[in-house]
Amino acid sequence: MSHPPSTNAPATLADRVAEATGESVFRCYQCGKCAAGCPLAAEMDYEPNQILRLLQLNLPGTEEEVLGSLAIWLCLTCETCAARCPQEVDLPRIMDYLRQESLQTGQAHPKAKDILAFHQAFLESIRKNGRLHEVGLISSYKLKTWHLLQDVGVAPKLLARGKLSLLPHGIAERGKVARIFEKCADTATTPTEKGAAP
Amino acid sequence: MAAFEPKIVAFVCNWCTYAGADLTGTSRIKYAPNVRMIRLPCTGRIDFMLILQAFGQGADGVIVSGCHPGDCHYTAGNYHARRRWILFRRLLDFLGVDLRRIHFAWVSAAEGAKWAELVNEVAATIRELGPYDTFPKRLACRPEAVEVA
Amino acid sequence: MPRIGVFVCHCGENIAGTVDTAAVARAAAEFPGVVHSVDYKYMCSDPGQNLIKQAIREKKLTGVVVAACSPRMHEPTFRRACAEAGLNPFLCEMANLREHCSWVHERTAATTEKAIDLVRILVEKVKRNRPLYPINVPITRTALVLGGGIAGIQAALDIANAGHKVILVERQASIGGHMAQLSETFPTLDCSQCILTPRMVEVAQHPNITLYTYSELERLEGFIGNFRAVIRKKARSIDETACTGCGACIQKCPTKKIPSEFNAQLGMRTAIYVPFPQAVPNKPVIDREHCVYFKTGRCKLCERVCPAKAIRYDQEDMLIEVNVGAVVAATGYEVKGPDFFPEYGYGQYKDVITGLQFERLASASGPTQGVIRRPSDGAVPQTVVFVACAGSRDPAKGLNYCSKICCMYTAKHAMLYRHKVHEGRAYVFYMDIRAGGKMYEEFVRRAIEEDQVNYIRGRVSRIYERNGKLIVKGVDTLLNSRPVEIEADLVVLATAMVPQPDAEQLAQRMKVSYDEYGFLAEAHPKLRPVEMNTAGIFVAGACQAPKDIPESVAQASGAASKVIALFSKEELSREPLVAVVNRCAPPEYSTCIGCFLCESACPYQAIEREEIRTRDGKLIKTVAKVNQGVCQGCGTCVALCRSKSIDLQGFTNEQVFAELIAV
Amino acid sequence: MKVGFFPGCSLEGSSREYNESLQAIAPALGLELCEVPDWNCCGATAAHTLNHKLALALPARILALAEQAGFTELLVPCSACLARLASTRDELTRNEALRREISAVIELPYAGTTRVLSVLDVLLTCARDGLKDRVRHPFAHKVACYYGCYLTRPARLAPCRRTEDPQEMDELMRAVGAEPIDWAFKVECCGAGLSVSRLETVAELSGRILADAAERGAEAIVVACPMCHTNLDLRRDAILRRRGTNWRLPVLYVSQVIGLALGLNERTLGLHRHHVPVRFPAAVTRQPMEVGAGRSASDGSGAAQRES
Repeated sequence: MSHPPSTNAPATLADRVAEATGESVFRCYQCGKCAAGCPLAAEMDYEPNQILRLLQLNLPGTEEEVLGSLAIWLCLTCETCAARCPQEVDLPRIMDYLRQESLQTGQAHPKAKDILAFHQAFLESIRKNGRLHEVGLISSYKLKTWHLLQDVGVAPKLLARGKLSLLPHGIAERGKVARIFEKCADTATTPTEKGAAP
Repeated sequence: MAAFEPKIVAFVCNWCTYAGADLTGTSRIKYAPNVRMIRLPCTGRIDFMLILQAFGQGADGVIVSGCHPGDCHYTAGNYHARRRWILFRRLLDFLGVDLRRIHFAWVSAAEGAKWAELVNEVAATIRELGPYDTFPKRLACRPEAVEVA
Repeated sequence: MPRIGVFVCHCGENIAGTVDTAAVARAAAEFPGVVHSVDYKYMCSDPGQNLIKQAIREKKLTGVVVAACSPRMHEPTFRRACAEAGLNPFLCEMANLREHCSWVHERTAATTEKAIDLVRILVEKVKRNRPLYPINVPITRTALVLGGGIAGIQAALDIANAGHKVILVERQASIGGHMAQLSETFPTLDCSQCILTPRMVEVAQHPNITLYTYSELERLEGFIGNFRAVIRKKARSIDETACTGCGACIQKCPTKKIPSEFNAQLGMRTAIYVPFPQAVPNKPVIDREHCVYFKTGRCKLCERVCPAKAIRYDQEDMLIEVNVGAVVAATGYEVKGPDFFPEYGYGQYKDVITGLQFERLASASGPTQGVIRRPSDGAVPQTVVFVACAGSRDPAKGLNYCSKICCMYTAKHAMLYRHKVHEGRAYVFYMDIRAGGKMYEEFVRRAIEEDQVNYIRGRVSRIYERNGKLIVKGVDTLLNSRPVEIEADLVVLATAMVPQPDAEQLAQRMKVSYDEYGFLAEAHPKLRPVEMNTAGIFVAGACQAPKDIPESVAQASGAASKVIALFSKEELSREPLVAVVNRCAPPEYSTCIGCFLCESACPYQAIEREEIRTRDGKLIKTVAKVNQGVCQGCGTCVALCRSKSIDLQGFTNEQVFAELIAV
Repeated sequence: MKVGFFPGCSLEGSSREYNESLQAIAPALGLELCEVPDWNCCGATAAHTLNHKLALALPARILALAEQAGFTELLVPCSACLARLASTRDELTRNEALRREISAVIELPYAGTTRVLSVLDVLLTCARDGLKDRVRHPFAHKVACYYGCYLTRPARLAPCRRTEDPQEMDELMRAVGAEPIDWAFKVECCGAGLSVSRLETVAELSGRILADAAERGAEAIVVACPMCHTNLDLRRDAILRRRGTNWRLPVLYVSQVIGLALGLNERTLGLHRHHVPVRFPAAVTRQPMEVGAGRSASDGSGAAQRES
């Protein structure tokens, strides 16, 4: 889907990023310092500076490349890039936005499903209990991803050391937290089946 | 002649717009003859009382044009003019002056064609607005005030 | 009563082809105050000019309007003609009937109407013109040059060679500046000291140059042609006339472990020292902060060994007052230190050094005699990483600009390293290679192609130390941002060029403008690159913006030629189109209310404060006064003045209002 | 000193020893920790990743509750929670319309008066207030102070000043007699939120941190973040498997180290809850401890570390 050149062309992904975050991708001059410091760069399909480059380039297909990339899901929001960027681009914030749009438009990378499933299980747990219930989280995550055997070693270790509660620590007004979820509800927390579902 | 032809006063700086208008001439680019130019060293010299006076003398429109930002012959005169204008236009608005009749522009010494376009555009706009009969005359000083002894 | 003459020019067919010039002359004759009005084929020709001169004499004209071409074309011509006929030239104005009328409109009644209007406007103006006289300012034909680096040296020599006196002030104990610290210079690789030191000696020996080293500008007052400067000559603790520069004191000084400024902290010096062997003057100075005697009251070894008895512990700073006609600021630059870079270790790694430090390592006169040895253990590094743009082009660190010389000196450093350590590996991390300059691009290509310097495009994210190696983390953005990690023995940061730390204070002392970084601001970025906004003050070298040696030298010669042109006359004469603050009879003296809005708006610092006092000295009021030597006539102050007390000669309120009334 | 306290979910669960040790040392330091009533989860990376509004609303509720309880300062020991709370406060302070919108979502008034403090802020105040004099058993070990991401970044909001080489925890460690080492991975990311979903990634990132600390002779790693602790301690087996090594250096919370120095017993400080046994070759074990505070033999065996 390329935009035909016209006087009022629809907002590009770079425009939408700027609108949502106040960050201009055009500040990036491609020095690569973000990629050089990024702990996950080696595992990314597009290094952080390349994500920005794709946004700058804006040719047919580049938006899909960005929103369908694995890189945006691997970003840990560790803020190293932002701390060192000479041009003061708040890349973690841009990544936040890209993840949201990727999810809303059902373009999330297939390999992001585990990460997504974990986040969704996490939020579900909070919605129900107000606070995180780790046992609930892990079991719900495992059901979502079918990674039933992963991490089996850890839970007993935690249990043995009195670190896992089998019952959730609910809060008194958990109804209030659930209401917050309702009010903030949008498509982001319930992604379309297309991309993220297993 | 029934058609209304507006009278436009242009305050221009000597170094950019006056020279730009000279270039319009040497390039033989034609434009509307409605404009009367007042040459000043710099737009920074423009006291906004002068604009009121122009209207008081029957001008239907005013152009203020100087160097582009950063190009001022005197470094920052155009910047001062612009800053004063921002403050002044609210006052003018309050006083009931029709702000559509005042045009700010940047015309450099190399922009002969731009000067012609500017004058034509402003002339067309003012022609549409009609004569400026409603200017509050009390805002300008009386001609006798500057009569030569 | 005004007696105005109007002279309408046909300019061949140029004006007369479109405008009915005869009708214009006839209409003008009817204007009040006009006593003479004619039209003629070519007003600028000799017969045309004679028409004007004749009319001035015969009709006793008090003002002239020439309705012809643009005043930008012939105003000087007609004003000269008027002057020759005895009329003050500033009583002559031009109406622009050609560029602004005949050439841009069709031949219609409206065009002739406009021409008549234009003449009327100028007639009304000229009726209010006053005779003006050129402003003459005497000139003290001595120049003050601030800074004894290559720019200051060049400016001083050029001015002195033109026969004018020069006072050269240098803050350090020797002239030479940063250029004296450099090893070889790009792109020719000739030895920096070899080409510089003869110039330094020439300065010292020049009969027209008075050199004050270990001195700084304390105060600057006055205006173009007439500055008064106060120079603080810091106590050297040496009688310079007695000292022979034998160096016995330096040999014996017990304090030997002071990091040498000249060697960029990589070597040591004594407390009594000359910065480097070829110093000019070759006379030592006592660093009182480190001297044992000044710290404890005991030692005086240098005094005992001095054969010339030249040591003066009780010497005090001296204030020297000089009168100068022009100032050249050539105060130079500094480089950021490694401690400016958190991600490169905050300066805690000894083997992360600046480009300037590398110059000292590579210099035959440096602490390692030109052998590249790393500071931590003195080993010859087998892998060296050069990091370009360290701090430059880095808004996050507050330095948005390009330091301009780093691309070239980094290529030079890598090249020198490869020449000296044949088996060594040199890497350069860069973002862009900016090699605009004669033989510059070729030089960089040589580093890459012949000397096999490995250029990697990407900015270094982090440097840390592990097992005696410096781990340099970057990426190659030309290879899909592939991570590149290099274990280096030495890292050289091409750190940003910044103004001297006290550049802003100096600028304030001279009342000149500076930019957000502290670089001095030239009067016009294109057309007046060596002048400053304050008339009579010029700028040269890297104190204005990062630049390399040839550019600094060219700018210094440019500044010198401006000074020489200024000094070519005994008096400075300039057009009187300047602002004036009105004066009136007591008890008002002036309508100026002393708000000094004009002072802050004036781009040239031409507004002064004048105290009006009674005969017995009682202060009546303080009013603004325009220094006519400094004012450039922009009129910004006039527009700002609340009490309408300041006016611009040639464009007075009265004149402009009159023009408007004639519209 | 009375200070508001937001423990956060981890301190109730997998990192409860962090909470236990903080509660244990608080009286000795003259701190009174007043828990925010009915607090909820801050939403952590999950909310942040999936829903920006939710990521503001959840921390805002906590801040609003703290405000309601009258706390001017709120101690947030988990640095991940700290980052969420601090950035929420920052964003809502700078955007009035958003503040009103979020206030409506959480159905609580929120003015932004409560400041959030990290554990380092609070403990350093105590340390500068004479903690040294109360040290009974100087923690005489080489420690690698590990700050991770959120104590130093983003610099505008973070409690530590020198972004690339923070010193606050080092200073605290020196105050209790420890010798902080100079190392290179103080502020590198451990993998944080990917702990469950991408274990191998975490093992790699945390492994590099562990390797540098071990190679430079650290006897322990000190942390102030439950996530860092989880990745370096609980995930130790995965790390060692990946790197094929056998590093045993324990990972302690900063509060546990202070507790030990103050002479508190190991069980009170929750040391027994660690996966990697807290054992040192000499000094600490020789010091007088309460009976039963020592670690069981099976806990401390190398075999335990290689389990699973």
